[in-house]
Amino acid sequence: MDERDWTTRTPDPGATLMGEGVTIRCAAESGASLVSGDLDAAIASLAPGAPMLGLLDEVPEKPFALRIARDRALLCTDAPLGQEGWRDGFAVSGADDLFLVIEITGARRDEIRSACLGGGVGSPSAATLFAGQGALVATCPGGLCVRVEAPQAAALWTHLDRLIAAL
Amino acid sequence: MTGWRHDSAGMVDRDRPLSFTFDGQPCTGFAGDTLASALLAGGPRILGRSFKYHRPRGLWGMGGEEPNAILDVTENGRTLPNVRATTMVLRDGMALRSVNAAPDAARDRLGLIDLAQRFLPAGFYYKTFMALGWMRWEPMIRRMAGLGVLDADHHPPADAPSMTAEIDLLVIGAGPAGLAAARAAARAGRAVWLVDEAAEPGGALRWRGGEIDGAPWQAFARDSCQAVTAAGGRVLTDTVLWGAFDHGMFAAWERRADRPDRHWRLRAREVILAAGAIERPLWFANNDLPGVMSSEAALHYLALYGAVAGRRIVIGCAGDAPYATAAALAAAGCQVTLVDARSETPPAPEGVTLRRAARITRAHGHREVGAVTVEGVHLDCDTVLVSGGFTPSVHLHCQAGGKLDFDPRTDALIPRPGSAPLLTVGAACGAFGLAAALAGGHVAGGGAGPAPAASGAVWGIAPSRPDPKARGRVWIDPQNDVTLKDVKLAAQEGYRSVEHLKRYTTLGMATDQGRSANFAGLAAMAALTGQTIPETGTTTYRPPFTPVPLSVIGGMRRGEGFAPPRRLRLEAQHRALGARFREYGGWLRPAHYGTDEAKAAQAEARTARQTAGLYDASPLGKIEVLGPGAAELLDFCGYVRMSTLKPGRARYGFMLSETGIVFDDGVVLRLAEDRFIVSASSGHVGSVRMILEEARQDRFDPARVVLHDVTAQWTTLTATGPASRALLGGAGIDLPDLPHMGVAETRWQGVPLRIARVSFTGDASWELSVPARHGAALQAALETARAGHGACWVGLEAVMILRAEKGFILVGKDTDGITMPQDLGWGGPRDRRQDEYFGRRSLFTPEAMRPDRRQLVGLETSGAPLPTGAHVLASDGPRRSAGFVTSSCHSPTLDRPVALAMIEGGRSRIGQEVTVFHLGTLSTARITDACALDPEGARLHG
Amino acid sequence: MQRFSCPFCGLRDETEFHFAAEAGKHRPEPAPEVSDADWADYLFGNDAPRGPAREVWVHLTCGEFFVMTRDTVTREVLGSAALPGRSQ
Amino acid sequence: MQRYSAFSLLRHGLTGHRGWRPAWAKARPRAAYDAVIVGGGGHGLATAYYLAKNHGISRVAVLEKGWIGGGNTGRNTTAVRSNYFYPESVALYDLSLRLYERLSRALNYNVMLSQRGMLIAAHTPAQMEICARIANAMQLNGVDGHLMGAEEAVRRIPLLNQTADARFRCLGGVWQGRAGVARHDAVAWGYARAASALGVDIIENCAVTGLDVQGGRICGVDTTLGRIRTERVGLAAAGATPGLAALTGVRLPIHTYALQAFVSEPVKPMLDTVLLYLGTGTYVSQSDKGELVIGGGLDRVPTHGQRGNLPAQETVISGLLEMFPAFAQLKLLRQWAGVVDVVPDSSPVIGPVGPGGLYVNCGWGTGGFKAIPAGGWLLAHLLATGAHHEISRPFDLDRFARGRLIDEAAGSGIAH
Repeated sequence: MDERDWTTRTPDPGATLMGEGVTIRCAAESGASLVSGDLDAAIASLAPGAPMLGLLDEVPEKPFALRIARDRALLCTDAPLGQEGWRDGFAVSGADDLFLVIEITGARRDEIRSACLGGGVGSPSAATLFAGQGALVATCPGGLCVRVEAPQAAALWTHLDRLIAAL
Repeated sequence: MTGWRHDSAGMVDRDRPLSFTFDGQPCTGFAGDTLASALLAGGPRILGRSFKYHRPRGLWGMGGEEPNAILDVTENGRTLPNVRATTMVLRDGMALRSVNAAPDAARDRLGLIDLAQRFLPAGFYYKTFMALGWMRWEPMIRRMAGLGVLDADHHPPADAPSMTAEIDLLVIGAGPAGLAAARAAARAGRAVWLVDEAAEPGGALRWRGGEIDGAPWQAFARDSCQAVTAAGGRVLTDTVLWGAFDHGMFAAWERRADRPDRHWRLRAREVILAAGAIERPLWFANNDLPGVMSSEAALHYLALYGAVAGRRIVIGCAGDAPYATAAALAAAGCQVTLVDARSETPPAPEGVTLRRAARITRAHGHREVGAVTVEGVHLDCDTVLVSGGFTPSVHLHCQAGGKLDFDPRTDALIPRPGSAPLLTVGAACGAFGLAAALAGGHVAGGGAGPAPAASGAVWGIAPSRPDPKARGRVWIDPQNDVTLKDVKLAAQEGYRSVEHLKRYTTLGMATDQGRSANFAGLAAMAALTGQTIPETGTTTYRPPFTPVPLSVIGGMRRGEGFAPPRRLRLEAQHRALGARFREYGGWLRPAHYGTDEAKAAQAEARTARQTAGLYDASPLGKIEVLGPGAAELLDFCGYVRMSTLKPGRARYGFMLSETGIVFDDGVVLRLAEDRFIVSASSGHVGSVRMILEEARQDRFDPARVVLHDVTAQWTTLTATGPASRALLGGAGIDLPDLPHMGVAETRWQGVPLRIARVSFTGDASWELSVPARHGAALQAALETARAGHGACWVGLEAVMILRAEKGFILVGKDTDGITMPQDLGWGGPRDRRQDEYFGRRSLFTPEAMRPDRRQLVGLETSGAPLPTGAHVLASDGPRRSAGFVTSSCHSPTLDRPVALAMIEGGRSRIGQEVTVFHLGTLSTARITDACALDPEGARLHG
Repeated sequence: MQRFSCPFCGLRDETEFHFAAEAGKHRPEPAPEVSDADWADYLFGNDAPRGPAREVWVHLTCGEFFVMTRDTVTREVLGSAALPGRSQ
Repeated sequence: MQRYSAFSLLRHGLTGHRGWRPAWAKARPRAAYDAVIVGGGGHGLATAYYLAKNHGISRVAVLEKGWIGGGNTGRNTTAVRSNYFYPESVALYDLSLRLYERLSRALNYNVMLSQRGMLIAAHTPAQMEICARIANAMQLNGVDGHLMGAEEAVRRIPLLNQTADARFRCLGGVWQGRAGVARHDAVAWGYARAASALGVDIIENCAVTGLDVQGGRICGVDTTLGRIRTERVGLAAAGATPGLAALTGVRLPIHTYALQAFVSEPVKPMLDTVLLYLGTGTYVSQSDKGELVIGGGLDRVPTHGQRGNLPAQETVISGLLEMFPAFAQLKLLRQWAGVVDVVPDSSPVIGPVGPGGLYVNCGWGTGGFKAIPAGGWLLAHLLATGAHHEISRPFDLDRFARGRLIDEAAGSGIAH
């Protein structure tokens, strides 16, 4: 081999990292869709009443939508929606497997947050850089809930593992 | 050994002696010592050698301003170079080595250089070493320069987290002014972060002591810190604020004993700077001798560590500050003579001989100080303490954009109020003395009621400046060996701007950042040129305030965490099949299966042509373009029109940059009238999406077309080769009747399955995409069917062979920053399209019209494949390059080498022989069409 | 670490943004009627002003293109505005 | 000009160095000059020197708004090299390197040219192929390019991170033995001293406020020290050039960015070459004083402020430590930024612009220091003759309208 061996791996759903005052868990998304365009119409049609959440907003029971941009959001549902394509004024694409969900809980979660997140509290968009990776970041009971695109999950997971040891 | 340990003073733990060595000699200290305090109390006086003249150097200061006591420290077999003895805690078993000295600080052989000092003035190297060429001399000079020695085997871990905090009030410095500010603000309910570089709050109170509000200062400090914590703030000790950056950000380095250091990015609504001041030396002949020390530092060592600098001590000063030092040393049993340049002074402390209106003009001694001349009188002594006033620590104020004013009262440059977005208080703005510091801090912190009370007036100070007429060698910068004569020479030769002075003499460029040298250099230049201090100006203050470990700035990015590539969902499955991975376009992908790369790639490519090959194409971009405006957007952004594509079909095309250069290539699938998928190449997905986004938002109606990058939603596995259809059938996949470039959305075992008949190999190929959670099942089904059809998994190296045989390009490998579509044989849209599209106009510049542009062709040779990167020589005129080989390999199917090349006017030269140049050797090749295999495309339909 | 304001997301770290171009350029069209010089000026000509500058930026995490006014010397951000026609 | 030599140093040493005269005269502006050069950095000073030396035109003023050599000349990582891909670039940078090789003697000022060699290090087979393309291009263009293997790279640079944990193991790369470093300040001072001795006026603390144009030709320069008549003006002011050109209504294809450089605390010699890592984009050498001199990518926010920012620092420094984990023992001593004038193809703009008699030498971006002698040589040629030297012709502003960009990064995949 001319190049390096790669020892880190993408976490499987259910994987956990434990550290002093921090527990980190990886989960799969139950169901998620990217919706764009007229978001009000999309929510009304696909998941009536689902709240639209921004950065570090607290997530309720599903369904809810994590705002990504002015006219784009990730609608998180209990199961895949499957209604893909252009509808009247909005578009839907299946994204059930686009992200892995990483939940960070425990007394020292704020230190993890401080080590991974720049500023931006109160932003209407949940999309931000988290430890240098693009992610959707919200608050879940007892901690942070971070959605990272699956191909980058290995990098974030490994970083969090090293971070727990270094904090 | 002149320094000694007082029986009771200080706070070291006398029950815990620690042993260490200095230059191999055993020494002892106590728990609680710094390296500097232990060496002062029980070590040798010569701790190192100066940079240029190799003069003996001893301890000068007590913190980051220390220019001399720089040591290599070995602990547990690992060495850390250039450790400042004043800021490192002593641990048992440490081995300290002086730097820049051989064999050791006491006996440095290069000390002889000092004898030639008269021939080595500032910048002497600009005037000589030219005759034989600098390279002749450089190795010798390099060996003599440098301080410590890097430990090649010591790789400190990349473990410093980078933390971000947004805070209400940041107070920098926990001396009396900072404590008072923090306490006042915290009491008003504000969340304050109080940051100090020392291990404990208190600043100069820690060695000067004092009563505040009628109680010992410790109570005040404790109370202030408690108030901060109670109000939701934080006290960070051992933390150096090392830089002020744009938009109000401060960077801080937090040192931690048993855990990795941390790097803080702090942003505060309000900032109070209470960074104190640093004592200046005095400028007399031989003021660099070991045993000449900062007066304040001597008090610091006595009060905190019981380390006493000497026994017969002369203190030179022109201000009130050293009177406390004199008193404390006299009380500790030293014989102390205070030499004050002022004629009106405070009374002599008890037991101290005071000489008014007197100055030290020369220090005497060979290797360390043994006497001084004071107004022509010879005074024997073993230690000289000096205090030439104080330089306020205005660095962060200036880094934040602040300006300075000259304050004649303190003879110092102090922050101009309002010129930077922070408030400076205490000694950092020239308020010397406890009561003044407390009052300033209290007001700055918004304190209600009276400030904390303390006795003591503001310190009197009379200006001390280097005297340009002084005789002898007077040091301005002791580490870099810049003397007053060097400043004079710089002025004489015209290097008068402070920046020229700094660069010509190296003044202030040592590892103490010029803390104690800069003001003196500036003052000397001002005196020499007849200018005022403000006219002379200062050099620019830039981070870092104190040298910061590179490991702290570098943070945790290292190894796999450095620019981590994207990972496949099926990585484990590929590994189980023996895949070896390599990075391609930001993704980690199987390069080949098995250990022998060259053999494996050839075998995989051969099998894929003979029967079938399977590969993981998941990184291929999948940007969905949705909405009634989708076709219009793609037509504008693409070189090949997509609005004419029928749903259920795919088309190959390019995306250009506005400069007409081929930016990406790939297939666009049309799933419905208002739904397309752009298969950007794996490394370009993000940038292609941004080109589409910009056009969507800036040119079109964003309500009529939207973009979803769902690349990672899907796992895509491709089957290629004559047996691929049968293989897929064997895996239980019902293949619809699809023509080449047909697309179908179907289901497999109840799971959505998208099938696209697009080919990157020239053989019939089936791209199968399923939601990623079902990828493993699809992979397992294919793997089960694989052996029965004689198929194999192929890595990217084999795919590269397959596409090279067909003349299919890889953008960025076969193209470069001047390649336009017509160079690739795709002139059609350029010639025919009448509508506007991205990059269009650039395809018609004079340069774009030239017939001799480099064009994509094939090269045929016998024997070994041509080296990729070899050049093709122009056929006439002087020897020059007419192009180069961009891809090359042995084709196992054709059993001969194939190569792609970009050659000037290549397509009109097909059939011609050319000369190929590679690292001095020449060979010949014949220009062919880029496609070497199945030019009719019969295999596509197989 | 500078901080820029996305007209939709608000204040974010500079690492989330990418500079696109100086603002105020209009793409000359149609191509056959555009001179080489005008096209080159559109592609490459800049003012590179000292002081206030209007620039097109993109907020990478949300994909919004917008116009930011900044002082190129002090680096103070003077304002951010959505592209015309973009609304909440 | 007072001669500098070991002998003169000895002689002056005996008299306390009281005999050394100013290196260059502190001039006040005269009413008129044959040519005025705006910008007292390396390029401007070299232009003045070569105008006097090569063309016999010494009624020349160099106007510097601050102190000479205080811009990018004094704010770079001092590398000199000609390891380029396109023949046009090689011709330009190798002219410069050849002039550097004679510079100390020509100027009688030691610029400390240290031709210790430079490696552009590759980490993947694909990058090695690009390196082969560059090495071949260099050889065909008559420059000492060598395709170096991993073994030789490690032999020359033993501290390279070649462990199993290295993100970017070095497979080798392009080596140029004649590349190296020089002392940046000395280049500015040496040219200033030699030009001054030939009669050039070097005027510091003199900012240009206007360019006078009459009948489509330059006829003078307005400055903070008054008006100067001249019919030929050369602009060599890096990031300030767009603003100066704009005084005559000329728009240049330039963005200005901050480029940072870093210096570590000094240690004894442990790195003997200049190294650029393709994987990290960080480049590094060790100065004669023992400090690591470190550089990397731009701060990608257009600016005229000479300040660095943290994100780029973190990128460059983490890149350095990835290359050399042992360097994590060292501390950052200094850090600074220059305002660099970046052209879309990262090649300079040399030639006439706008009114007759106005010429620019700008757009050097991150690589201006190595080009100082050539930049001066070519701008002097333009000012003296009114026509391009054959080496500067391809770098004329007209290449943008012609569509003939000289884009090294795109041509070779390697950003310089």
